[in-house]
Amino acid sequence: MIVQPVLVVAAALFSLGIYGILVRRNAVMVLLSIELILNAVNINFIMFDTMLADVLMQGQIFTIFIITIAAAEVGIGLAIVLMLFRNRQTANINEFDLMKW
Amino acid sequence: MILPRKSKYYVAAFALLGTLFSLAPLVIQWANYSSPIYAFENSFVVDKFSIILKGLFILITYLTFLLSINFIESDKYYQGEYYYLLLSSLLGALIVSSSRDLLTIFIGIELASTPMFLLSGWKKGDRKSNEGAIKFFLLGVLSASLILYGFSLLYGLSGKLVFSDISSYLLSASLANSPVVLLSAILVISGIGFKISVVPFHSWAPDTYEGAPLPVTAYLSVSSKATGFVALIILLTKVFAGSGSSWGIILVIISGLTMTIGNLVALQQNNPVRLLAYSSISQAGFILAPIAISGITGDYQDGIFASVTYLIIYAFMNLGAFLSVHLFSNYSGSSNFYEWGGVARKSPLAGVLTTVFFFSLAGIPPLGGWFAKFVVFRSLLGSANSIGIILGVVGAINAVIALVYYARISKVIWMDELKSSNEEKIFQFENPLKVVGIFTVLITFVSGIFPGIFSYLGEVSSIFFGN
Amino acid sequence: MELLTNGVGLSVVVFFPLISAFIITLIPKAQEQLIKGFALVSSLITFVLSAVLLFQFDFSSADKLQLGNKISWIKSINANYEIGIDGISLPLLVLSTFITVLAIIYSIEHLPEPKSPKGFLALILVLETGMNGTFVALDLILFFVFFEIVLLPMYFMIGIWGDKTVRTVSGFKNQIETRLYASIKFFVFTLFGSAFMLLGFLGLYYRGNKTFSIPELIELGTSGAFTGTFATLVFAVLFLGFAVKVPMWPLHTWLPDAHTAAPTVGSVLLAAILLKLGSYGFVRIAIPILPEQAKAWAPAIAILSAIGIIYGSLACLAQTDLKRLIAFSSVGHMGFVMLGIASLTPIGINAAMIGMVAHGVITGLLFFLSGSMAHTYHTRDMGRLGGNMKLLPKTGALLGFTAMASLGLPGLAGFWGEFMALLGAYNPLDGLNITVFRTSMVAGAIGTVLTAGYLLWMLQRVNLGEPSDEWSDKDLHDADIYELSAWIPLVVLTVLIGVFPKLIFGATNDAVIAMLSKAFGG
Amino acid sequence: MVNFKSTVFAEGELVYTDGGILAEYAWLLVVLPFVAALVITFTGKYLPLKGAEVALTTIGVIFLYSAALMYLHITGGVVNEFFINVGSIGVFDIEFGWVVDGLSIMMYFVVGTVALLVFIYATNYMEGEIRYTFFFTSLTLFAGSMLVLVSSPTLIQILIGWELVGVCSYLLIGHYWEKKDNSSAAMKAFITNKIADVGLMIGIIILALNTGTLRISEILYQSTHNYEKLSTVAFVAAILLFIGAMGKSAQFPLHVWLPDAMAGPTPVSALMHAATMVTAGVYLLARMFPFYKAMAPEALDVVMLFGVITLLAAGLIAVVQDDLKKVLAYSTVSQLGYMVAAIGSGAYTAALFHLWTHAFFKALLFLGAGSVIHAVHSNSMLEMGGLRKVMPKTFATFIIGTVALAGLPPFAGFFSKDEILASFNHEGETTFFFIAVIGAFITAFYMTRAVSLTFLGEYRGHGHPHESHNLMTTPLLTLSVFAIASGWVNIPGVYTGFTDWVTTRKNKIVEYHPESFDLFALSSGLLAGLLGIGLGYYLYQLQGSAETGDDKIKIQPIWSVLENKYYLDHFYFKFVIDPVKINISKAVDKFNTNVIDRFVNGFGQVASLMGGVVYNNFDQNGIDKLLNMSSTGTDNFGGKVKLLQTGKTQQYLMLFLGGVVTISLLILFII
Repeated sequence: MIVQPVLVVAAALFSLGIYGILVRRNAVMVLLSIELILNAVNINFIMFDTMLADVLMQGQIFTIFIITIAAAEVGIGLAIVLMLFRNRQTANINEFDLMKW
Repeated sequence: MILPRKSKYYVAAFALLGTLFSLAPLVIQWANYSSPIYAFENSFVVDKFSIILKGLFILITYLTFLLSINFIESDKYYQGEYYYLLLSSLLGALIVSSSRDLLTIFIGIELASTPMFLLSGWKKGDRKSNEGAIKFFLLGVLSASLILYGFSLLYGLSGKLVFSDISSYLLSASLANSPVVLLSAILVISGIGFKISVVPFHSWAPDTYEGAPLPVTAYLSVSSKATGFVALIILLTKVFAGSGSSWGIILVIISGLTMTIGNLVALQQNNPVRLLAYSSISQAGFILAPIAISGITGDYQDGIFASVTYLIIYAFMNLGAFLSVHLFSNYSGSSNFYEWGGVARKSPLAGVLTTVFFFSLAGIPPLGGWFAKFVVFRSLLGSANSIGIILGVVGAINAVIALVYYARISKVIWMDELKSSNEEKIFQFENPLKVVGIFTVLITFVSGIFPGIFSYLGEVSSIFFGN
Repeated sequence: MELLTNGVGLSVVVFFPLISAFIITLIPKAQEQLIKGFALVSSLITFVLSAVLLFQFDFSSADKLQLGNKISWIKSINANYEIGIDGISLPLLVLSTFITVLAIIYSIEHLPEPKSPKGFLALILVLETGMNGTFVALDLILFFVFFEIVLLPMYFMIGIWGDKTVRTVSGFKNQIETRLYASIKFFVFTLFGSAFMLLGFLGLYYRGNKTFSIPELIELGTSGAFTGTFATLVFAVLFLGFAVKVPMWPLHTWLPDAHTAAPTVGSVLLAAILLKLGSYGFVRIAIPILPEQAKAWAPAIAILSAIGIIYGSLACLAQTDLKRLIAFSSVGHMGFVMLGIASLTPIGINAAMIGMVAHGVITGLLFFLSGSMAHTYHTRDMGRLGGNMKLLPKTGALLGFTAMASLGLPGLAGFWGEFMALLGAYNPLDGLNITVFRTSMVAGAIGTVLTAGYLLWMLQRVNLGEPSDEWSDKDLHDADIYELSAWIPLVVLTVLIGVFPKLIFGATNDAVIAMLSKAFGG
Repeated sequence: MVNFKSTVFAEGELVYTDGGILAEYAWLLVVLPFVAALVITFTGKYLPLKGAEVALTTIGVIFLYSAALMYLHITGGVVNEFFINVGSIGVFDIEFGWVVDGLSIMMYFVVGTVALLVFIYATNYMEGEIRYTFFFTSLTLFAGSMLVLVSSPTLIQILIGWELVGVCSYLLIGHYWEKKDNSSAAMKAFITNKIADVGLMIGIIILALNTGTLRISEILYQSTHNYEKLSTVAFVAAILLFIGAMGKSAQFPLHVWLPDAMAGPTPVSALMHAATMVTAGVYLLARMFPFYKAMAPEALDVVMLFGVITLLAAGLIAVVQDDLKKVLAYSTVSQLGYMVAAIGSGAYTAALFHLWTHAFFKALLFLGAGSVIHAVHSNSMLEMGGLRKVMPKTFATFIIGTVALAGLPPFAGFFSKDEILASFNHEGETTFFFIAVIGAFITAFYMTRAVSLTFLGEYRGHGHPHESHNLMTTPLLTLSVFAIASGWVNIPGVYTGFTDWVTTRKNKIVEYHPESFDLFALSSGLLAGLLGIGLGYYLYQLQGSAETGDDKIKIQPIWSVLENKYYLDHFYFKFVIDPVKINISKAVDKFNTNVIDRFVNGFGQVASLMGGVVYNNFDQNGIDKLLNMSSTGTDNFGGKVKLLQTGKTQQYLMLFLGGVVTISLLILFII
């Protein structure tokens, strides 16, 4: 069974997410790139699960949990972004520097 | 939540009672405790460590509620949700403290932190609050995802989720120091490092603290930090016990940096909340130090003992400090504590409380802080290890530096002249807050004069945990 | 009297002031008289009790630790509530309770601004607990706690009731009120010292099979448990902790500022008792536990003390501020004390003990006088004072007397400390570098001349001569009954100790000899 | 606690009594004055005579007691010493006590007598002066301190008395402290003595540590039985003790304080700075004489040298003084020089004998001078003259004093000075002998000058001076009796009771004592005295008058050198006092504030500065810089730097991940 390529894909997704976090200005996009990371994690879990032929399917269970939590977090995140947007008419995270020192 | 808005204050009363009652089972458990009880395939355990920390979490939450009452009623905030969210965060903390597998602990952490994202942005109209929330949220999620990545690697390596299995597997396969394990350890440390806000994962803390409503900030700086530490302790000693020598060094460096940078930056602050934020960063450095050293020496028991004792004492005095900041900033309406000249004379009680808390944080006997610092130094020097001693010296110097900014506040409120704008204002010190103040100040004194009690808690937790 | 001998008595002496301080905080602000009365009574009770203990104390075995007790305090780190007194700590304990009474008597009518008897007296009593506790503690952690407890009250005394004049401080950009600068400087300096001291204690704890008990550690130390770099480091940090408190040159710079800024009573207590905590620490902890290190460090200490003596006296000659002058004189006098300690001989350390007491009494009185003069004249500038003998005859006469006592006039208390310290320094413990010690002795002897010089010069500028015109129209009040009743006892004590030093030596001698013979094999 | 049976060493052939009750209670001598001083301080103002009566009764008692002791002693030598232990320190017993033997009894008597007369004199002299009561307090205090000193059986008590008399002289010299000069003079006296006391202190320390005791008699015992440990340090100790003596007994070059001390009231000068206090040094040397003799004969030579220098130098200065009291002061210095030199030459008795006679006639002279000054309200002899007629009693007594000082038979000075000269001669110190003779000549000369300037010629002052009150003249008369007769107690070959008095001590005195008159010394001394008087009379009476007398002897530059007292004071101030008081101390203070404090504060500054740096650069926007630095290298990355240089949140994220990366690098590749 092919393991490495999948892991590589996961790693790539992970790095992609990191990249996105660092360069995207729009809060939503940043959020999405974090989702990418989470998905990388998911892929990892599934892959390992199948690779190890885990009878308990722990990896998959874990994945399900992650997906739920990710959903919840996206909800929260969007709520916060919305609130911000309502107050400042922008979702550009780089303009949020009211509090410097 | 179903109650009509006007009768929302029932919620408060209800929440308070609920939290208080939830202490009861703990007491019972403690009373007839024989040996650790495992549940759900060893993924959940009830031992003294968990009992003690659950007690701590519940107490903190209780005090936070007391702090919140007036704040919530002072403005148009959703009460029900507020308490609900705090309580669920508490639930997360409770889960963490007795979780024994990756999934449970992850759920616990998420449950503990996710509500805080919302609470930190609770002051909807306030931009600062929003900003704090978004920063907190983004970093929080990132950290969570890093932790997850680390977990996934662990799982992939061992195919287990329960700590005991993982660690035994790692030991048997002698993978304890393999790059993958170390990498996952790093990811976990960084992820949790965010929650306990140690350098360099601390940057969110000041902003979020400043933005969030004060009770939430207090909760953040005490309870979530404690949760983070608990999670860290569990993971490091249960999973990565074998590779202590490696992460030990890292944590030593981190804690040294954290103490120093936190202190030095705190010297610069004029906003009390930010000051407390940085102070709690440097305190985190102190709490981290014993664990770090225990990683190097392998004497986890001692490390846990010191850290837990510190945590318990720190929790209360820090809450108290936030309380006094809350009081004075409400009173003077200024978030620059240099404006607080002589306010202590308006309310000596508040003044005394403030003094006690801040000097306790500075670690001056007979206030609790000294013993917290003391146990840390004790375990550092006890390591009889040059790194430990160096870290101890760094800590000692930091303790002195810290004094400067802690003393500054009480200097301002006692020694400076009362501002004319504050002359006629009357000082509000609501009863719930009084309760919090008295309670925390009592604990602070007791923990300083009879530290035996607290060190005992720390000790038993360490004994029953470090097996 | 079972209760007195089984440690309860001592504990009461230590904690009664603290309790009374707490009670005072409960008394409403309005009832000033009640507050003052209560404070006075409680301090008196404490003093009387300590006097009773004085009679319970068995002088025939003054080298044994007596009237003490040992109960578990912090089990997990094996720190115990272990107390007791011997000939070394007894005089200092009584002195501290005594001075506190006088301080409170003085404060009854002469509260510094802002007048708030409640806080001030409460702080004094808390301070007393710290001081008494330090002298009875026989457990390093207990000692540390008490040693630190004194910081907070003194910090607030200086900071709140201190001197409000604004001055420029070298190295600071903008001006700062003396009291603020002085208070934080005092605090940070001392904490700096004691933070390291604590590390030293912990070092001893781990090498000395996990005990904090001073007697046990002494046993271990004298049986050579602590050696090598470890011991050197530990002694170094202990030295740091104690030397800051003494203060020894060059760690003394917090002292002049603190004294100048502190309110009268504050500087009295600071000079009379707090400085002694450091030198007491040397005698009680550093030397007996680490005798070999003490031996190794003794020459350095002697040199520093000699420098301190000369330096302090010279600095005095340059002062224009009365209180600052007296503060610097403390540096010189404590130099003699430390010189005596450094000699590590029974003579030297006895000299140090009597020196501590004498300095406490005399300099305390000097600060009382200078403080009340500063209060009367609203200035401490000796250029403007003068003819004090004419304006305030009583105060002036007492000032003259005290100055004479302070310059080590034989027949008064100050003499024994200086002379015996020199005597000890001439023949230090065998194996110590004779040359160093004799040189320091000569330096000390020259110091006595300088001391006489600046004190007489001070008298000439303050007491003698014709008063300047600016005072002619003001109505200046000479010492009132409260002041006199606070001062006269000190005068009497000065004379008594001067003509009959046995009052101190009777207690200390055996203890000191026993301690040294244990440390250095007699 | 009192130790009656103190270890008596089998020395001295004579069998001594222990003095019985009288000796036992001799402590009263010491204690009474202090009690009296207290009484005067607190009750003085309310008494009819403002406290004088208390002082007088006290001193009267002391006089009687000392007289009784004297009688007891003459009838049968008394030697006894009593110790009170006031504390043990290490091996040392710190003991006070009192010694009753020939030497001390002689001193008791001198102090008692002179003090009594001076007190009586002062009651009138000080009448109406400010601080009348305080004056008597400190005078009584002084008497007490002096008795502490002379009654001391231990070195420590000597030191105590030593400094106490110093303080009393400080108080009394500065009696008129409204004038800065007076208080400065007082300070000068105190400091000069203090400097000398350093010597004494160290000397005592050395002796104590090398003999293991502070008891004088035991130290002397050890020295006469040449203990090894003591002999090694003997010379140093001896010199140090002598330095102490130089201070009190105003030996060159530490004599500078004595002339200034004349700022005090005249009775003070008479009692302290002529009769008693200044002889403390001589007393100390005498007390320790066996030690010097047995262990440090070289030191004795040094002592003698300084003594001789002093007697000549001071005498010369006395010639040029215009202030009557200053003349007497320098004469005192010079006479003290005689005594010290005598001790140095090993003539123990001679020195004490001169101390004894000198005490009386010098006190007489001072009191006479005081009476004159009281009358003319000036110290300067240029404003006197011709007082012979108006003040007959004063004149007569003054003349007696002068002759006694000049050393003409049968007056007291003749015998004592002759004995000193004789012992010089016997020791073969020819040079010193002749210097001493010249000294005698100078003494006679300046005294004649003083007399003629004061009493002969015409009155040059203002007002109408008149004879003083009986209370002042009676002491003069009494003293003049002593000035005549006190010499007769020690006439070689006739009656040498004095020798027996002062040599009856616990420790045997080995010294030279002339059995008969040494005619050579006698004649040369006498001749010198006569010549001096003759020359003085010739210059100031026969040749011209008192006014023009000085012109004849104004030989430059010697005259100005003498007028400036050999520039000693200039030297001290220019090179010792001012540098210390002004330059060095200022420098130290500067050092304190500007170096140490600056360092300390600087530390704090640095801390907060670092805080600022960390805060601004690292904590808040350091990441940009960090990226700049890391990125400038590579272009493709540099392009994105622009995108990366963004606001806060992303910096935080960046920092976060940067942290992770660094840690991973650390842990994976370094550790």
